[in-house]
Amino acid sequence: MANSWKEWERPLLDLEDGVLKLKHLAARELDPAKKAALEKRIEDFEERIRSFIEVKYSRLGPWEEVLLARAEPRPYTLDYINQILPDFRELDGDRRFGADHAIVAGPARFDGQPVMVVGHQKGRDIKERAYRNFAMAKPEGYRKAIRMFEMAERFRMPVITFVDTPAADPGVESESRGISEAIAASMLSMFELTVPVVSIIIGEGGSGGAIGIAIGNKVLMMEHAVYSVIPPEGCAAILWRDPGKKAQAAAALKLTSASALEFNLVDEVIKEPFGGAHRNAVEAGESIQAAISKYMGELQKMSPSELKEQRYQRFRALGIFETE
Amino acid sequence: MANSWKEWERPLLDLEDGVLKLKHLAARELDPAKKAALEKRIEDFEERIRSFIEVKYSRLGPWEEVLLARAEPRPYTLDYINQILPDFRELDGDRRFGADHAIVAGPARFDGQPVMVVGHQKGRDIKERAYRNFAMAKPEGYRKAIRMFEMAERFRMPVITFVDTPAADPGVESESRGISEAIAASMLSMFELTVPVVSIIIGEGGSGGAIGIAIGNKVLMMEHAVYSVIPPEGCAAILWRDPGKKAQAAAALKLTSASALEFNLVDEVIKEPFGGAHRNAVEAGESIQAAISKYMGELQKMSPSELKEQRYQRFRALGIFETE
Amino acid sequence: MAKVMKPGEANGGNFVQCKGCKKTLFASEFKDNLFVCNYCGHHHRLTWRQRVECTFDEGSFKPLDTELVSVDSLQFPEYAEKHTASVEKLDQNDSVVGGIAQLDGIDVSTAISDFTFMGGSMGSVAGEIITRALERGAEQKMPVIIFCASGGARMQEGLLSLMQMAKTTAGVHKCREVGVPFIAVFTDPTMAGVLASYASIADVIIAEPRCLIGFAGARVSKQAQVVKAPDDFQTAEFVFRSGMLDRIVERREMRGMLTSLVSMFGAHLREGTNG
Amino acid sequence: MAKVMKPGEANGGNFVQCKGCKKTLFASEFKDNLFVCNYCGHHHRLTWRQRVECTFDEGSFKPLDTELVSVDSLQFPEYAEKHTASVEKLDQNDSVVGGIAQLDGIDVSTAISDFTFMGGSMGSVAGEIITRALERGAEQKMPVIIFCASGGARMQEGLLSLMQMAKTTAGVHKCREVGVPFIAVFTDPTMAGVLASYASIADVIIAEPRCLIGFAGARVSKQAQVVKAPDDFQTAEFVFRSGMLDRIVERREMRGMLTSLVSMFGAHLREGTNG
Ligand SMILES: [Zn+2]
Ligand SMILES: [Zn+2]
Repeated sequence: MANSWKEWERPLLDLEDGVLKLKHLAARELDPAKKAALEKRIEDFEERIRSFIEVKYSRLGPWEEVLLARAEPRPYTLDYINQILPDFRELDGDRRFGADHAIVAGPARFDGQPVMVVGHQKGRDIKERAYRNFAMAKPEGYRKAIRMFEMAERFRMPVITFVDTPAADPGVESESRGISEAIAASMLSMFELTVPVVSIIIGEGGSGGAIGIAIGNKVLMMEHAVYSVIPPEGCAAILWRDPGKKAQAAAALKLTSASALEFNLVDEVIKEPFGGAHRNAVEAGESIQAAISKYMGELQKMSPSELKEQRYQRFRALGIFETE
Repeated sequence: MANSWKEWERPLLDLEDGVLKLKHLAARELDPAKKAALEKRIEDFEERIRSFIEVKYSRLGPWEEVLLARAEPRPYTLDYINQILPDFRELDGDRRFGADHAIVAGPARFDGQPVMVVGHQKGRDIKERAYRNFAMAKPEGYRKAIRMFEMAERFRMPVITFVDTPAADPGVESESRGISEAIAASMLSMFELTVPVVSIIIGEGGSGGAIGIAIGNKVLMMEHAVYSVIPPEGCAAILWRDPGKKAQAAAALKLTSASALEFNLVDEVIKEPFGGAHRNAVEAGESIQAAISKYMGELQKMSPSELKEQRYQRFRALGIFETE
Repeated sequence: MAKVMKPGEANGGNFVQCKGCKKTLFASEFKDNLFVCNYCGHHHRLTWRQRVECTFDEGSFKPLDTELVSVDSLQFPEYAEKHTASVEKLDQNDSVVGGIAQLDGIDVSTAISDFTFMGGSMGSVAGEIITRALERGAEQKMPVIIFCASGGARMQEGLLSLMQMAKTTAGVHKCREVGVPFIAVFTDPTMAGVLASYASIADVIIAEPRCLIGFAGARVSKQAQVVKAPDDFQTAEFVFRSGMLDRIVERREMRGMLTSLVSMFGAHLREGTNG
Repeated sequence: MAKVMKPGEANGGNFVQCKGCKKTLFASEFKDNLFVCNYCGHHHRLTWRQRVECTFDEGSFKPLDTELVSVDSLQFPEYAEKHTASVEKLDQNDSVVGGIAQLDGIDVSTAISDFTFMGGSMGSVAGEIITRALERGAEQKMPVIIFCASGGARMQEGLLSLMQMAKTTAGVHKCREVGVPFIAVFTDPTMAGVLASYASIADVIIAEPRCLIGFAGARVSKQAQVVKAPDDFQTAEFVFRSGMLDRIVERREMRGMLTSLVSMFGAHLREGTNG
């Protein structure tokens, strides 16, 4: 069982690396025959890549979905913002304690219309990962989000949230500044909104840290994102006292987009490009844009009070139980 | 020029001390003649006290008012609460960072009706003074106050605030957690209230720290309280580069209750008992109770929107300028 | 062996051992003292039935929503067995019991979390009962009091239990909209998904002394930080200093405190009376 | 000698010395660079006229409320003389100038604080102009932008100036009620009574780099605490880290930032357009 996306995709990554090298060679090859041979080899490689992806991605288990959701080259919130939300002006500060770079937020334009954007932000290199605290927001992050939600309400702007966090920051400082209150208050402030809210789980939907900004009128989920009440490692540790049984735990937790859709916990799963969003960020962005467009269009036909009521009813209905 | 209330009242305090000792003696004296003589002396002393107070208190300058406002034995917020606001249940916490004991807050009953009370609290002994941070609230204190104002609004409770602070806490920690924002946000939340608010300056009305919780529909002021944009010491230091000229500064700043009333900045000055509130806390409490009763009675005839509008207009009108 | 009374054992004339100081206590005195040790003040965990007895006007509690039963939707390993065992052992359907009760004659909507039932964890049934208690308060204009005692969301219901955080928060939203006061009482322990949802956004939060209150398991959060945790990290006392609690109230004072609060904060709901 | 240009001097072909790095700069280049040093990036203080030129659509600014004049109600020592001297020297009535202007054609209500006039201090006139700017925005559905540059409340007007904190806050309240965005720009320095009132409760707060921002005089707050102040205490950078600012924006980017914000946040106010 692979422990990381890189490990799991290793043979595929090697092939893709090979293709790149061959293309480099082909570009500099002057002899037409040799060039043709190289191009034939490239075609072969690409065919192998295609079938490799087809096979590998048709057999994705829950644990592999976890690895994919966590994959470093996956598009992050700011990648989508840069692609589909022009005029983004990042704003910051909780007006209470600090700046939190695990969540980015600010106004932008979507389909030409002003919207408010809030999303977890992971870091791609070691330095940015530290700066972003691995997208684990502290209370400051959620309180900044609340401030943005309140502005969206006052200025009648639809809200788009991107969810991509392993968890809220669980440290001593987070606790002492009320991370629990911050998450709950953020959810509460989203329930109070009378503007349309679309939330998209784009990568890791990690527990309270995720749902803290995921109270949408519509909640969408990328095909290879995961959404879970507890990380599989933690679940395995509790259940079998063995964090190594994370694949079993991932299966038990039903954390895939397919399961979330099956239980009606998300409204739509956004199909990812062939081989995952990390293979074609632009196409992934376009799919997200299309999905947001569609749902924003629906939501904007509703009145402010209908929007609040629909959001309430949407979450109010979640849960499965029987009546004796 | 006296530097403290104790210094200024020294001769008077000595006389009062003398009376106490004589009374003690008289109580134990069995010989009727000697007892009568003692009682005569007590009467003489008390007469001297009365005339001493009459003279001294009729010639109060602004600086003496500052000393009186700061006098340690003056009744503090909790003294008034204990006397006139039964069922007080202290609540705490800003839900953000910490507990702040420079401000006390919670529901209580006034004239039988539930009200929300918020007030600065000084400490009487060294230990309590440290615990109360000399009634200099940090951001946490004002954010607790905001939470109480919001509850008062939701639960339709009139608000009573007691103002008694030298200033908001000016320390590095206060700044780093946004003391300015906290004060301004507290004022803003008071402007948003649609329930009656009565604020009473009971001792020191120190600058932003004071006005942060003093946005009442009616603002009352105890006779020997002061209310100022800057402490006289600070003003003297800026104006004459000599903090020692604090008496001149106190005069220049027009910080007495009489001046505040003259400029229409407070709605009523509550007369203090003979010799100051510290000589008869119960009578002072009764006067406050009567004043609050009167104004609450008036305010409760107004609709929620009228209350908000009246409070807005009250503060909107403050300021003196001419038109060219 | 250390043993805390179970429901119904209190009148058996047994002795019990305090979980705090390990001293032996007379069961009858212990019960009269509301299950608080009179040597060390340790507040022992209560079952929901004990909580009702310690808190509300005698005989005023009426359980509601007792017809709701859990479903093992995920077919989660060992869940059905564990759940069934708890149901049979404790004679209750799930970890939270909802209902209405009175405090000095004032009607309140309530829900009581019981740690003895699967660690008080919040799954679909618990979330539904809590949400209904909040909605009932909002609709019938009764103050809401919820007693929390929970390790957090119920892992065995997966994402469904995460959604209970949102659902119960939605319930609080309904109370806010109509000005119905919501008081949360944190008892040992109040953790994770329960703390990070409806519990922390109560209008007033009262905790029992020294109870455990935290977002992450203490192990996790101590690992996660360079900052040293204070000795009383994740206790009510620490959480109070952090500004998250209104008061720490001893159990013997709790009824009085709650009565006073619902009387004053709920006065505007009781038309024609003056509170 | 260090000297920052005064209005009208910029075209004289003089040299000026940077207040930051002390280097000598060509006045014309300095002006083209919006009075920012191109060696060290020091943002020099601006008069209100310079601020207007650096910010709004050319010729769009219309001053309002210029008829308001100060009254020495307290007969405060030296106040009348100081005030008169400033009025004569600077050809303006007080420390704040209000009006309406445009950003890329979008109408905004504005007020600009000028530190050169008695330290930008806020007395009755400044408070009235700021409040009117906020009210004008609220009534006419225009976004409000206020440039702060002030040592705080004007001591010489005593309690009347403290009341301006409340009055300007009331103005912000009016904007909030009707959903009119209010943007505050903190410039060097933004202090005390101004910071602790309308300025800190703006919807968006933008600061110029390295400007001084603080509640207490740095001396006071450093004395008052056992906690050591960081080296950049009370600078924009410190205040940003403390979560009180949305952004630190260089002067050359300021117009673009403000235009973008009023365009997006004010879109709902401009009926029939799409922002
Ligand atoms: Zn014990
Ligand atoms: Zn320079």
